[in-house]
Amino acid sequence: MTAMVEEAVRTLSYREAINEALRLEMRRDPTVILMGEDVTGASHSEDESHLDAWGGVLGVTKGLVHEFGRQRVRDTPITESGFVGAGVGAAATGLRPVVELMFIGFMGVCLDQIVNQAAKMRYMFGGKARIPLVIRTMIGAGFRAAAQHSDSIYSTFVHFPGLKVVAPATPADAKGLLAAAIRDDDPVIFCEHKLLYDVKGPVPEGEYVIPLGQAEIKREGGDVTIVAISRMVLHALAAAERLAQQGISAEVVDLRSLSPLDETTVLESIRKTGRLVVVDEDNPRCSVATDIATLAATQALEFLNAPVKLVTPPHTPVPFSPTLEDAYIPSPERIVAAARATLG
Amino acid sequence: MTAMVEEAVRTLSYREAINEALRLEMRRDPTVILMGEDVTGASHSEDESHLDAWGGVLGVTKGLVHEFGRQRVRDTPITESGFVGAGVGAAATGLRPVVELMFIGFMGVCLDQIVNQAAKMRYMFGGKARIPLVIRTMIGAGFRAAAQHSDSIYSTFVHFPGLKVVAPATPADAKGLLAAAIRDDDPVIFCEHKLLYDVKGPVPEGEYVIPLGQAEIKREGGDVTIVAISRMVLHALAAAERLAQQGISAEVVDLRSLSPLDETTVLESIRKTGRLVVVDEDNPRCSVATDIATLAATQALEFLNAPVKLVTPPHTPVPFSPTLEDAYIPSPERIVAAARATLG
Amino acid sequence: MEISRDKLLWAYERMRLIREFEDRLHTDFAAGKIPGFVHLYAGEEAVAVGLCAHLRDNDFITSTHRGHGHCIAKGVDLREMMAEIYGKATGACKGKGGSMHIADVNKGMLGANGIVGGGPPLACGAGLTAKLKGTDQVTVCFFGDGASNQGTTFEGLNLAGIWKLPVVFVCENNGYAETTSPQYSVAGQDIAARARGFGMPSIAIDGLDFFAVYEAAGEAIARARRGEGPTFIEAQTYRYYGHFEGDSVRYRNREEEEHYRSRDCLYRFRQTATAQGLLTEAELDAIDARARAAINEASQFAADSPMPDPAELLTDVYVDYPMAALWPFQEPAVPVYR
Amino acid sequence: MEISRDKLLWAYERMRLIREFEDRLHTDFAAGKIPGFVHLYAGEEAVAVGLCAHLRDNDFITSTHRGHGHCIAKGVDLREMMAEIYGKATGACKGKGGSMHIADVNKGMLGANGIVGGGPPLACGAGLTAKLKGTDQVTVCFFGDGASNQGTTFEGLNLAGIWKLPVVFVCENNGYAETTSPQYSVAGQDIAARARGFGMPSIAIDGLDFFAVYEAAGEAIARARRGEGPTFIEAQTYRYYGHFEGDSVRYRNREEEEHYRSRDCLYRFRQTATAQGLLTEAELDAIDARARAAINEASQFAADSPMPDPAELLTDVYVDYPMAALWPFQEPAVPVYR
Ligand SMILES: Cc1ncc(C[n+]2csc(CCOP(=O)(O)OP(=O)(O)O)c2C)c(N)n1
Ligand SMILES: Cc1ncc(C[n+]2csc(CCOP(=O)(O)OP(=O)(O)O)c2C)c(N)n1
Ligand SMILES: [Mg+2]
Ligand SMILES: [Mg+2]
Repeated sequence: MTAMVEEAVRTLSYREAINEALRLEMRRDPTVILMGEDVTGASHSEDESHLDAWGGVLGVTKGLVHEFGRQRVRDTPITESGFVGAGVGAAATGLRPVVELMFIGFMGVCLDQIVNQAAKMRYMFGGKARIPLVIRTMIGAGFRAAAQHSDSIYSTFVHFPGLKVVAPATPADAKGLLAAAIRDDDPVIFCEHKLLYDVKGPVPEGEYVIPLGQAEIKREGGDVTIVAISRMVLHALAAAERLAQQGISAEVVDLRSLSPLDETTVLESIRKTGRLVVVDEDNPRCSVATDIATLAATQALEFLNAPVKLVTPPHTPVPFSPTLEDAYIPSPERIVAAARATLG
Repeated sequence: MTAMVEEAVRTLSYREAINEALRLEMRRDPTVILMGEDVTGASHSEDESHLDAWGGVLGVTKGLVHEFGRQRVRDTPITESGFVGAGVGAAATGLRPVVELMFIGFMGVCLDQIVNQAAKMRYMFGGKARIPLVIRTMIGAGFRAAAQHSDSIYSTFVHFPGLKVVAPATPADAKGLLAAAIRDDDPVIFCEHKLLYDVKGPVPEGEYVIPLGQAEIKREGGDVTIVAISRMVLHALAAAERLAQQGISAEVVDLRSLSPLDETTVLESIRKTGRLVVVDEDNPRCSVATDIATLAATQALEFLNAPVKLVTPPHTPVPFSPTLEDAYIPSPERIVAAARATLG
Repeated sequence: MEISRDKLLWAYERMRLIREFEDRLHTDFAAGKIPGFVHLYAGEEAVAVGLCAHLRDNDFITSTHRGHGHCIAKGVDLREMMAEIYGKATGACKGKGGSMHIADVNKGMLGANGIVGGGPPLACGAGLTAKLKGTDQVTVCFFGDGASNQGTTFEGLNLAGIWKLPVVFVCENNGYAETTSPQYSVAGQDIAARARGFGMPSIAIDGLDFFAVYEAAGEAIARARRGEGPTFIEAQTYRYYGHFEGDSVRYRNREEEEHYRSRDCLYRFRQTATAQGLLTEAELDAIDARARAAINEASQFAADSPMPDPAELLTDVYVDYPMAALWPFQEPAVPVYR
Repeated sequence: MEISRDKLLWAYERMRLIREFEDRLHTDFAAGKIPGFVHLYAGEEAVAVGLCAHLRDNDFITSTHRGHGHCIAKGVDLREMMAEIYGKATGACKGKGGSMHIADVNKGMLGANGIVGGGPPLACGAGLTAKLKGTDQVTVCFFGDGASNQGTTFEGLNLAGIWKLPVVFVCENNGYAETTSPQYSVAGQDIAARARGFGMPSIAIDGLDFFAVYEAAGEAIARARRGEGPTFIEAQTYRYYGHFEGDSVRYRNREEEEHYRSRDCLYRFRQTATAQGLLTEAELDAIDARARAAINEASQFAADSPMPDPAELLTDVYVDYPMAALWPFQEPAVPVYR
């Protein structure tokens, strides 16, 4: 754990932590604006009681319009290419837009503006552009929201040079990383796990910034390294707890930043424990999980005492039915089994 | 080499081989149709001399309209979501559309119809749909076409369950795999490397089908396994030739099918040689290259005698200037160096 | 437009079934019995039924996240629908799709769709199939006022226009996309007029009036069947419940809701049909009772059905794919269910 | 609309520079000196120049794959442009972008764009910046007849409409998208009319007539500057060369080409300006000579410039990113150039 997290004095939910980061950054910098579908709600209405009718589909941006008004907290039509692209254009010309792409599974209706415009402009223009854009988006299964609203697919963004990708697991990380993302001069995809919104944790007051690109060891251990992302960090910690009861000391590395990747922290842990389990809720092929396994295979091979284990969902869409979805999501049990398997 | 390739009696270019596969499949099955921008050309004109004015931007579909007419070889407006989605809808209702997405880098303007509709329909519908759709698309750098027209990004499609992805390296494979893709009842992304169009090779006459999901050992060897994709197979073969002169026997595995992946062939080769180099022209993060390295780390670790080596482009967009682009593309030299490095 | 007694009875029954179905889900959701996002169609029944009244079994429809009404109007099995929404193995999609993805391709129902604007391109594809096969099948593409702003919708209009596809576009303008009114989101504020720019006939109609919908739909579908190309219908309607279940609906007023409820499509149908002596109160009451019983039965069927076997997780992804590749990088290949 | 002598001289010079620039590239491409896809703007000069004549340095434009004319009209340095197209280190984008991605954000030129329809959303963003910062900056969004069918274009029109953004949409209808005519691809066949459906003023003009463009542009840009929202202009024009260099142009007839060449925008400008006594032949001839010299000089500059250092491959991807992560999974971290 970092010293800063330990200093925390109060508890917020992940949702509240994100809301707080948005509020503080908007106060700090008048060029920060928010855009997305129903981020306030009822923008057509002059009836006061309708103001902030939603504050985001799951309430994350609630209250901000009262402080910053409808110009800066801006509802959009359902036209993701249009408003995500407008975010890119606004970022290129002097604003710092935070655009909400409601679910990451909607990337398909606006991907070009993200991967061909935002991500490539600086390079194509020989360094003569800055795109300080943040795209907030929900990831994750477990909401019984079926195949088109449950993807994690951040790997797709990680694949594209020019983007940064962040996926916090705790309220404190959510606050600190979102502040960093907003202040960053590159486009950042900020992935919020919808099943974490109600999870609480200590969050520092006031301005709090966690540099992008730093993994965090969420639990130290010496027998096996478990690298995890977003909600899977909680499953990894639960698994580590059970492993501890079985006399196995697992180290849990929370990647936090998927691009850039903190290779050093991951490699140091692998070199220490000699065993690697990767837990990722995203689709298994061409994923951050395979990146981590590749790090081990290319740069820590001689330290590995056992085959690497991946704990991921299957190569299937996310199913709707609770029994299927529960079997889909990597469970603490599967993590325990994988960790034990690396110990022979 | 497969026996079938050896039987070949004539030489075609990769472009001609693809054209022949399309022609034969369209003859064989009247439900096969082609759609895309300027796949014939000048569809507004009744002037005979304008017919087939282009036959595709690089001439791949040239001539087909003469045999099959403008209903089945259909020019589209520039509206990729519209016509790719129409391909999905047509596939779900009884046609076998072959849709051309001119460059894979245009996926961003139509990804939803591919990954959220075509790829997921069968699963979401509990198996009650078949989507026999082929999307032909151009990949690859080296054409001096800059960042938005030079992507390889097939990894993005591999990432999505429900899609199959194919990337042939030779004219014969192009013909055989395209025929298989068209006959397949699942959506298949067929990746054509634009720098291969003029490369010639033996191609069997008549109907010729290579099952999807089978890698091919393009050169046998015992010291190191080089896994490569599409044009990189040619670079790998060139490297193997040089390595042979240096007394190193390299085995070159052409994946051909990226999803499903032929794990068996890859693993057998790794287990035989104990050394692995992966050559991929796609972006390095979350890629097929990391999948192959992961295969080794998870299922052949005890056979590995040296760290796995990846030979990929950097994590940058594709640059325009020839000097930069040449430095970008994995070269035979880099493959040789990587293979030698695995031998210590 | 002429309408037979049988068709009238059918239409009223379908509308009533939809209403009962949705009301039941509303109650069940509130009771915590249904997981996920559930978008109810109650209030909009006249649109789906007025359109589908002209469709044959082998005609196609594309739908939206708010798809139950379209399914019922097109003849998808009620029990399978209910079971699907409950995530049961007996569901229309074996429990894999849920409320937002109910489909029955054999019935020409090409799927509810979780992606706003996902349907129009698909509808063009179904239209293309009919055109190239030389059949007279028609495709009806349902979508919302919110979806009318999505680029894919415009692309669909354009494709159908230039290729003269047998597609009828039906914009269900229920006044809201989540909380957002088309007054805010639609530049020009006239959805039907925008479609006219694509060179197709386009009208705005009272979507609460079954007879108005039936008439406009009849013309549009006949035109499509004759091979004369697409038509656009903006059906002005209203949804009674929130955007999805759980929505506290803080973006509209009680008066507005009451205004629309007082023009309820079922009520008006009854008024018109009985006033004109087309149907009797008794006949309609009998349908109401039958509908209620059908929904009870569907509900019971869903409740009694088993959950899917976890092994079903790995089926139906592809027609053909190596089993081991469905859970890659695992040793043994498929760790949990095999 | 009033136009000053200075503006007239400026406009003619810009148009001539574009023509000379493009003609030079045409020759150089044929000689094998230029790599890649090169789309020439020759023939369409009056559109870019007629619009940009009203723009200030801090106004914005978005452009297309056929972007040289827009760049020159907006004041991007000719030498840097030429060097960029040759892939030289001294290029506007250090050789990383090439013809399809020339940009100069400091000049308000937000980039040529390899994606058809890529520009309209970006233009809305630039418009939003101006609106929220309270400046009177205007953004002009250029795109083609082909792009007018892309969903992103419609989405841009809608956003600009509802938010009253200071954006002028300019559809350069040059009769073709590659080989495809809007007669085939545009449902309704009236691009300007489609835009009207989004509630904005929209006109079709003769894009070969500089004065017509100048006038329409002046009104539209003034309207945007006053905060009254977007305008749509369909400028009917023609491209002289193929879609890209190397295109054998088998999809149109010689007569058609000659018809348009006989209405050449530079020629007509000359006619009008001298007939009305606004400028003299001598003045115009001097500009022609100066333009030719400027292009010669730019060309020489490009020829003399060095290619980029291969190490440049790894710069300008991000403002800030760990160097080792730019070539991941390598040991040593960056194998070739470090
Ligand atoms: C591409 C996409 N963007 C956003 C959403 C989230 N969303 C679901 S329904 C909805 C509103 C749709 O409004 P409308 O089209 O009017 O249909 P209605 O809900 O009123 O029936 C939104 C924004 C989505 N599912 N897909
Ligand atoms: C999204 C996308 N689809 C297709 C292409 C290929 N393409 C490049 S230019 C072009 C034609 C564009 O036509 P138009 O918009 O009329 O512009 P013009 O070339 O006539 O200036 C096409 C199809 C592309 N670059 N991007
Ligand atoms: Mg609505
Ligand atoms: Mg054009």
